[in-house]
Amino acid sequence: QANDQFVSILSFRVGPYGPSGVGIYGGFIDYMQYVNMKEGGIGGIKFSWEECETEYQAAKGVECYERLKTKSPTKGSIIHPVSTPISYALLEKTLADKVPLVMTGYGRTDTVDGRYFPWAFPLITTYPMQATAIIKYIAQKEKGDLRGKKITYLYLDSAYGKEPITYLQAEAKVNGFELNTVPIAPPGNEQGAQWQQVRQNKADWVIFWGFGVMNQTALKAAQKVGYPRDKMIGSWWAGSEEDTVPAGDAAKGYLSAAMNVSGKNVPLVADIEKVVYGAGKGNLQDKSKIGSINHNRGIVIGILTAEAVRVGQQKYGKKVLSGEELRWALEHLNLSDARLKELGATGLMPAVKTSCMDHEGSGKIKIQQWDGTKWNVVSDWIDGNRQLVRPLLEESAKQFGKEKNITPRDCSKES
Amino acid sequence: MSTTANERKIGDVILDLQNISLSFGGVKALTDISFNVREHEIRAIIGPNGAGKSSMLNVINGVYHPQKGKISFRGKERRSMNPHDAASHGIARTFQNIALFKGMSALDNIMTGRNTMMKSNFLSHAFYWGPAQKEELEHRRKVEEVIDFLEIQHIRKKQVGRLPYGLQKRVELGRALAAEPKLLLLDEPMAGMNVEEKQDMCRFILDVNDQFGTTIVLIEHDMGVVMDISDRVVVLDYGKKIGDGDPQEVRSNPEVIKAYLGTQH
Amino acid sequence: MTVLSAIPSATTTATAPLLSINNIEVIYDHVILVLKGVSLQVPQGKIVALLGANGAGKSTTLKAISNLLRAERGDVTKGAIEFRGERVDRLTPNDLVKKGVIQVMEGRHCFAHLSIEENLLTGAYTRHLSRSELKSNLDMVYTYFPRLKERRASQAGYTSGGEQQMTAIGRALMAKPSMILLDEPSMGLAPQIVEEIFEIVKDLNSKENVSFLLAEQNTMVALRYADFGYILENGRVVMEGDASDLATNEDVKEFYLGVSGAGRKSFRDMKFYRRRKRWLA
Amino acid sequence: MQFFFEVLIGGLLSGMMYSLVALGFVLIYKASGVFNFAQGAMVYFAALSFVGIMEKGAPFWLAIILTLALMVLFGVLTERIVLRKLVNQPPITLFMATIGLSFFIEGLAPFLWGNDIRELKLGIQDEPIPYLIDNYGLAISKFDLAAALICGVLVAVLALFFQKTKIGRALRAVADDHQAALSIGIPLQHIWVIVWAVAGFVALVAGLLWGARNGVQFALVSVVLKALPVLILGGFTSVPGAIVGGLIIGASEKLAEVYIGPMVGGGIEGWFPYVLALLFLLVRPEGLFGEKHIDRV
Amino acid sequence: MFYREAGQFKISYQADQQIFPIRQDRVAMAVFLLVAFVAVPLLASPYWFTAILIPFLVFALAALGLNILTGYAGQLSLGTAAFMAVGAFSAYNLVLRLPWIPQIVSFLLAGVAAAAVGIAFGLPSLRIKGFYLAVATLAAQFFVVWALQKFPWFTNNSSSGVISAQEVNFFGISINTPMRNYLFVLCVVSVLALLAKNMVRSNTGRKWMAVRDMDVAAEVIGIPLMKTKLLAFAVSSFYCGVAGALYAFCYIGTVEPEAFNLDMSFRVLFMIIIGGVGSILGSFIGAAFIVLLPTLLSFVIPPLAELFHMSFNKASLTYIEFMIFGALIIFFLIVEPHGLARLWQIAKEKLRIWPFPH
Ligand SMILES: Nc1ncnc2c1ncn2[C@@H]1O[C@H](COP(=O)(O)OP(=O)(O)OP(=O)(O)O)[C@@H](O)[C@H]1O
Ligand SMILES: Nc1ncnc2c1ncn2[C@@H]1O[C@H](COP(=O)(O)OP(=O)(O)OP(=O)(O)O)[C@@H](O)[C@H]1O
Ligand SMILES: [Mg+2]
Ligand SMILES: [Mg+2]
Repeated sequence: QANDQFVSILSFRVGPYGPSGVGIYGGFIDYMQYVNMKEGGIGGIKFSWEECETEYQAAKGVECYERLKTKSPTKGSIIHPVSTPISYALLEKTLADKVPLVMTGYGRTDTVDGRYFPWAFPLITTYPMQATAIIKYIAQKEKGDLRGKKITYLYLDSAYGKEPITYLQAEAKVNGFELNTVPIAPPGNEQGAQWQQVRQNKADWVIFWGFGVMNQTALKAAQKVGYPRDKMIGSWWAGSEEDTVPAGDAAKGYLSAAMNVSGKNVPLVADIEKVVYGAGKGNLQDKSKIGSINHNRGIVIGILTAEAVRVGQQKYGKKVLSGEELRWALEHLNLSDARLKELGATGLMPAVKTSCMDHEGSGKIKIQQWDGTKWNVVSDWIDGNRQLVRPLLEESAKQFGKEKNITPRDCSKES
Repeated sequence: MSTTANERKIGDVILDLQNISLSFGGVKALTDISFNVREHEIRAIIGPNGAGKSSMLNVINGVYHPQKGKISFRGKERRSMNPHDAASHGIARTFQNIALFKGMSALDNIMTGRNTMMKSNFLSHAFYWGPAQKEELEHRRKVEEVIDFLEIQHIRKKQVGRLPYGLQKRVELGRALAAEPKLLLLDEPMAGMNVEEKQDMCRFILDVNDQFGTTIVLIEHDMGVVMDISDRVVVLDYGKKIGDGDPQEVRSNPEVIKAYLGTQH
Repeated sequence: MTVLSAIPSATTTATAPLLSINNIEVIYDHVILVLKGVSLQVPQGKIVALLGANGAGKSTTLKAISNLLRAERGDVTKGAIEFRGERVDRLTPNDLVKKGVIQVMEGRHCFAHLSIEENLLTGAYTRHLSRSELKSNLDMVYTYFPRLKERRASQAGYTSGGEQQMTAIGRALMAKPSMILLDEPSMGLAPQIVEEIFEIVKDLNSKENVSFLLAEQNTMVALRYADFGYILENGRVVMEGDASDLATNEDVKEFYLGVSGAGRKSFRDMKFYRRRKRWLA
Repeated sequence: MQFFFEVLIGGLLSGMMYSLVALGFVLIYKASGVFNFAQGAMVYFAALSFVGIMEKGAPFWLAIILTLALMVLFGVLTERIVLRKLVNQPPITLFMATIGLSFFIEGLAPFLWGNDIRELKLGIQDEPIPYLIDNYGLAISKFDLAAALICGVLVAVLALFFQKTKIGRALRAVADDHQAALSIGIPLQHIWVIVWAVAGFVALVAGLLWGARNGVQFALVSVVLKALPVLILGGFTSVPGAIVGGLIIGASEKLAEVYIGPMVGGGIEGWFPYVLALLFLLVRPEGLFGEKHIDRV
Repeated sequence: MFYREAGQFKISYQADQQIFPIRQDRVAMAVFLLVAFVAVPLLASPYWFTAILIPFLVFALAALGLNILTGYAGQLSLGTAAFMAVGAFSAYNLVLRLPWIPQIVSFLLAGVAAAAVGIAFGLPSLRIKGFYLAVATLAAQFFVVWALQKFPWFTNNSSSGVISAQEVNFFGISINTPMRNYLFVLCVVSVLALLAKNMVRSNTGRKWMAVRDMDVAAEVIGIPLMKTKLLAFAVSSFYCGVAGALYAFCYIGTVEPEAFNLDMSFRVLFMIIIGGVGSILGSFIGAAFIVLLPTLLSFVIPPLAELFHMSFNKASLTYIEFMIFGALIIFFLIVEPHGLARLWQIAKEKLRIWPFPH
């Protein structure tokens, strides 16, 4: 153990969100397993890990974090809560413990500003970038002209759902489309009224920020009022097989954003199936989930983690890396397309290049469409509207700094 | 004749009920009933089951509000009482089907009897400050007197819900006495007691009556008791008053015999 | 303990007792010992009175027989209870009712939200009766308690104490039991009704040959109607014998009938608190 | 205006779906005076078992039968292991016991059948009825109508059962006073088994319909939140109350969401039903049809 | 034999009115406090502080609050989490906007704010009883959380609607280590627990219990129902409010309104029922049971499974933990329907008469 790179895994495999958790953590663990088996770890340092069930709840997350923290001198190396509440709860604790906190497509978004949040990394992309990217996609479909169009933003009435509104409204101003926002009370297992509203104000497009049971319900409800699914674009938390399969035919044609694509045609995924599952060391019980959106997302998380270790080792030598060292590495990631090709992950995820100023590193998404059996990519990588998003985020980061009287780092001095 | 002995201390009217009528939906519980209670006297209400006796008490201390009639207690005339006033003006009572606070100890139950006299507020209780504590202890002392008086020391700390029926009745009486009432309403205080216990109970009632000069209104089905200890008796039947007067008159009133007493024994 | 006459079981050696309890011990909540070895018999077709002060354990004894004890977290830890010669201590209350043993609980226990009539009807639950039979049974009860007939439609919760007591008794009669455990039937009833109740008891006893075990505080009346009597003092039987003998026993007269040598004393003239001298048992 | 009706009808229909869940509560409350916290878990368990059995290759009807058997078994065990031991205990205690029960089921169900979200096809298609959409522009789905119908029938049957049979009367007696019920020989054991079995059946129906609507998954547990206000408004003890309550809640919550929602930023469906129910209670403390609470001295 | 009050005669009512009339209890309590305040800080690890002890204490306080309302005053409430939320967010805003107030004071004020809300939602209790009353508090539950989300002022316009609590500062000492957090929470909880005990053993408490056991009778002996019930709501919500503040400031650190959802309300309710309705001690035992048992199970079950060579995957193990948890709840209820605290009492009874069976 002592000479392993130990990773704490705060996983949620039970409860309402469990089904997606199974895939995500399956992928994450599969990839670490893969690295260990394929090349005997990184620089001779193997990954080791332990799981702790959080049920997606902040309190349990804290308990797990504290529990696993003591298991290794690295205090768990890099934490991926994959749960907004938990990531918030851990924001300060990880800071205090000097453990990097990585949030791929969830959690606190203004952490992209590394000056105020040295230890937090919302890698790949964030909700505002996603939302604006979706607008871009719609614009493409509408021949670049959104003027007079009606877009309804249908969202889970919670922190997660509310965040994009500001940015969408800004977009609406710029592009001159009409934005209706319709909240859905959690848990969202009842959406009759909302969809009747959608139908009522004849929306050209629906941007759908759902989570959990809300997703199947929405698809069914859309069908109930006969709203065309191919005019409905979900967020990446509403865009996995777990969301569409249970909805049956109702999901046909439904669009969603994706920070990673599905399928086994990505060489890496195929190889993982061959190597890891071939050796019976796979983490998924239901092999049909291999290459699913969530599984692949887990693999992406794995790639990010492993890559951080590699970068770190290049600087600090082949040893078990401490939190500080990993933090530095995460700030100097460079998963260029070339690098992704080496990893066999071409097209699986966008290229990621982080820096002190930019803890996000990409901000790109693809749009995919459900054909009743699988997700098909229907767009190239679309970049979010950085000019619009970035200032707002920095503003909010600044405010946080004031509340906590943090003096921002001067990134020009960072090496 | 012991009643004459009592005549002396009996004062003037303290409670006066005029033409009380009470009905529940169809049921006429009380129809046009008038009678009064004099200071210091022991006033019995008797009558067959369902005659309206308990309802009468409920009217006196404001649990029920009669549709018609007036109640004047210690000079003040009202359309109807309300329980809180009744209590604060010194009317205490016991209930037919025991209404103790089952979850609490006998001691606490009796202590609640004095709540109207306790002034300190919850904050001082929280800190258990001098005054609050002193108050607690004072009242505890008074309550202990009641406990000794009723001879229930041994069950002081017992949860009343588990006490045998008879003792519960006694605790309930204690709760009423603790309030140091002017007027004490007793609804079948001796139900479910054997003779010996009834004798004790009578003793308590009589002592309360002449030691503290408490006026007592008593509902009881045991004629022996009623005839022996009460000064005047009202007889109700089907919500109507069919007799009123001292035990002898009532006992010899044919209507009463027909409606209630049945064969003498 | 003082035995005044041959104990009932002896007198009825011919017919084995209908119900017999052999020194049972009852504990509540695993700690509170209430019955310390009580034994008694109810011969077939007899009326047995169970006398004793508050807290003596009368109700507990009855509940032990009808197995309602467990519902109060009480338990029979020693001894045996036999009905018609077979152990019944492990049966469910409803089995016992089916066997013909029913208890009228102390303190009425009517179903507050059911009307008086519905209360009575539930009494017949264990019997499978046709409408007409039910009707006739109801009428039987109503003839016993005319007052109930008047109030038949009103919710039991809103009826007077006595009315509820009658309902409770009537409800039990509806089950047509062969043995009734009556706990303080006279409580809260007007004198005539008390007489009536006991007349009914006598009636059922002689006509339908129903046996009774009644816990009663109104000793005077109880002993007048009972064949045998047991006297309970905090959890022990301290005296037993033919009712007539008990009625004439000096102690009983003094403590339970309130009559001492000089005939009945007025309640007013008890100048001192009388302390019962305890039977040692 | 036409939109108003659409919302109204939509609301009434979802209201029926709520009633369906509420019904399960009413049954058990009537029979033992206890609020069955496990009802939601039972709905989840029933639906999940059903699809689980289907996946094992059983045909639809067989699956129904087997699941039903399972629910009955569950009822029996509950009575044996839990209720029997808690006769005559304060309601709050029984309530807690049902909580323990729901924890158990929430573990058991996925332990047996896995935690994946399943699709459940009842073969009633869930699209706007063309006729209505064409002629009146009303988007109303066949599925909802069917669900409402089923629910209506169920309620009618149960209501009769409670009013007419002697078991019905016995149940009300039990709810009033366990000990007295025992004393006159009402067999609590059997009665509770029956009731829990029936409640299990209702849970199954609810589970199937809700499952077909939202997919069979853990979140089914939370349909309870929709049922609670219905229950309270209709009265814990009234079967018809469940329906009426459901209709009122369903319709008003939808209308409120559409017409009041926008003014206060929407998402009021979460609390509105409760506030509404509360207002009703202030007028009728036992809900519309609930039995009056008797406290008399 | 050893646990006897034999020979301990009370010569004054004062002595008899103490919290722990029996000497052995007093000693035990003293030892217990000593351990809590001295031994634990010396021995426990950060994990114990952050993951076990602090949550236990925070929830114990909340349970205490609910127990005052439900256990003593007999008003069933499912809005606990809402009142905690009010406490948490009031504390946050007080500290944020009125920094000059000593933080401990802001916490108490937060409690007061919660009390105010409590009273508002307590008003229906004058008409509504039992499970029906639960709806009033449920309305509070959903409405408060919704309002906190809807009006950005509460969260100081944070785009995500999540607040991150300021560092606690106790008269100059900054509470920034787990151990300090623990001690701080422990102090608050012990003091409030003592106050609660005093209230319930004095006239206030008796009034509450009277209303609980039979409100008609209570009214007849002159207890003002309205005042008594509302007071119960106020005090209870105050405790919950403070608990909420501690939850945000000393436990999780950053909270969103959603964190105070219905589940939490129920959890607290479980605590008091399992621990003992109407018992201060029960609140603590219950909190321990509900907070610690799942954690404990998650420690012991996997190794056990190993032991018996049962290869369950992670999820299944968690499910097994669920089942065992549920089963245990039922088990303890059957053993003692009135909660673990009652069980403890009976144990003492037995101890008293030991070695005799009864
Ligand atoms: N709250 C109520 N609602 C409806 N009817 C009531 C109510 N209270 C009393 N009654 C009816 O009024 C009549 C008188 O009741 P009450 O309790 O006064 O009789 P009582 O004289 O006390 O009889 P008992 O000697 O049996 O106690 C009864 O018929 C009873 O049914
Ligand atoms: N549920 C219980 N838990 C604990 N103790 C109990 C319980 N029920 C009764 N007891 C105790 O058992 C003893 C006998 O009670 P029981 O009711 O049998 O007396 P009783 O002879 O019926 O008195 P009464 O004539 O007043 O009804 C009493 O001391 C009482 O405190
Ligand atoms: Mg009466
Ligand atoms: Mg008794």
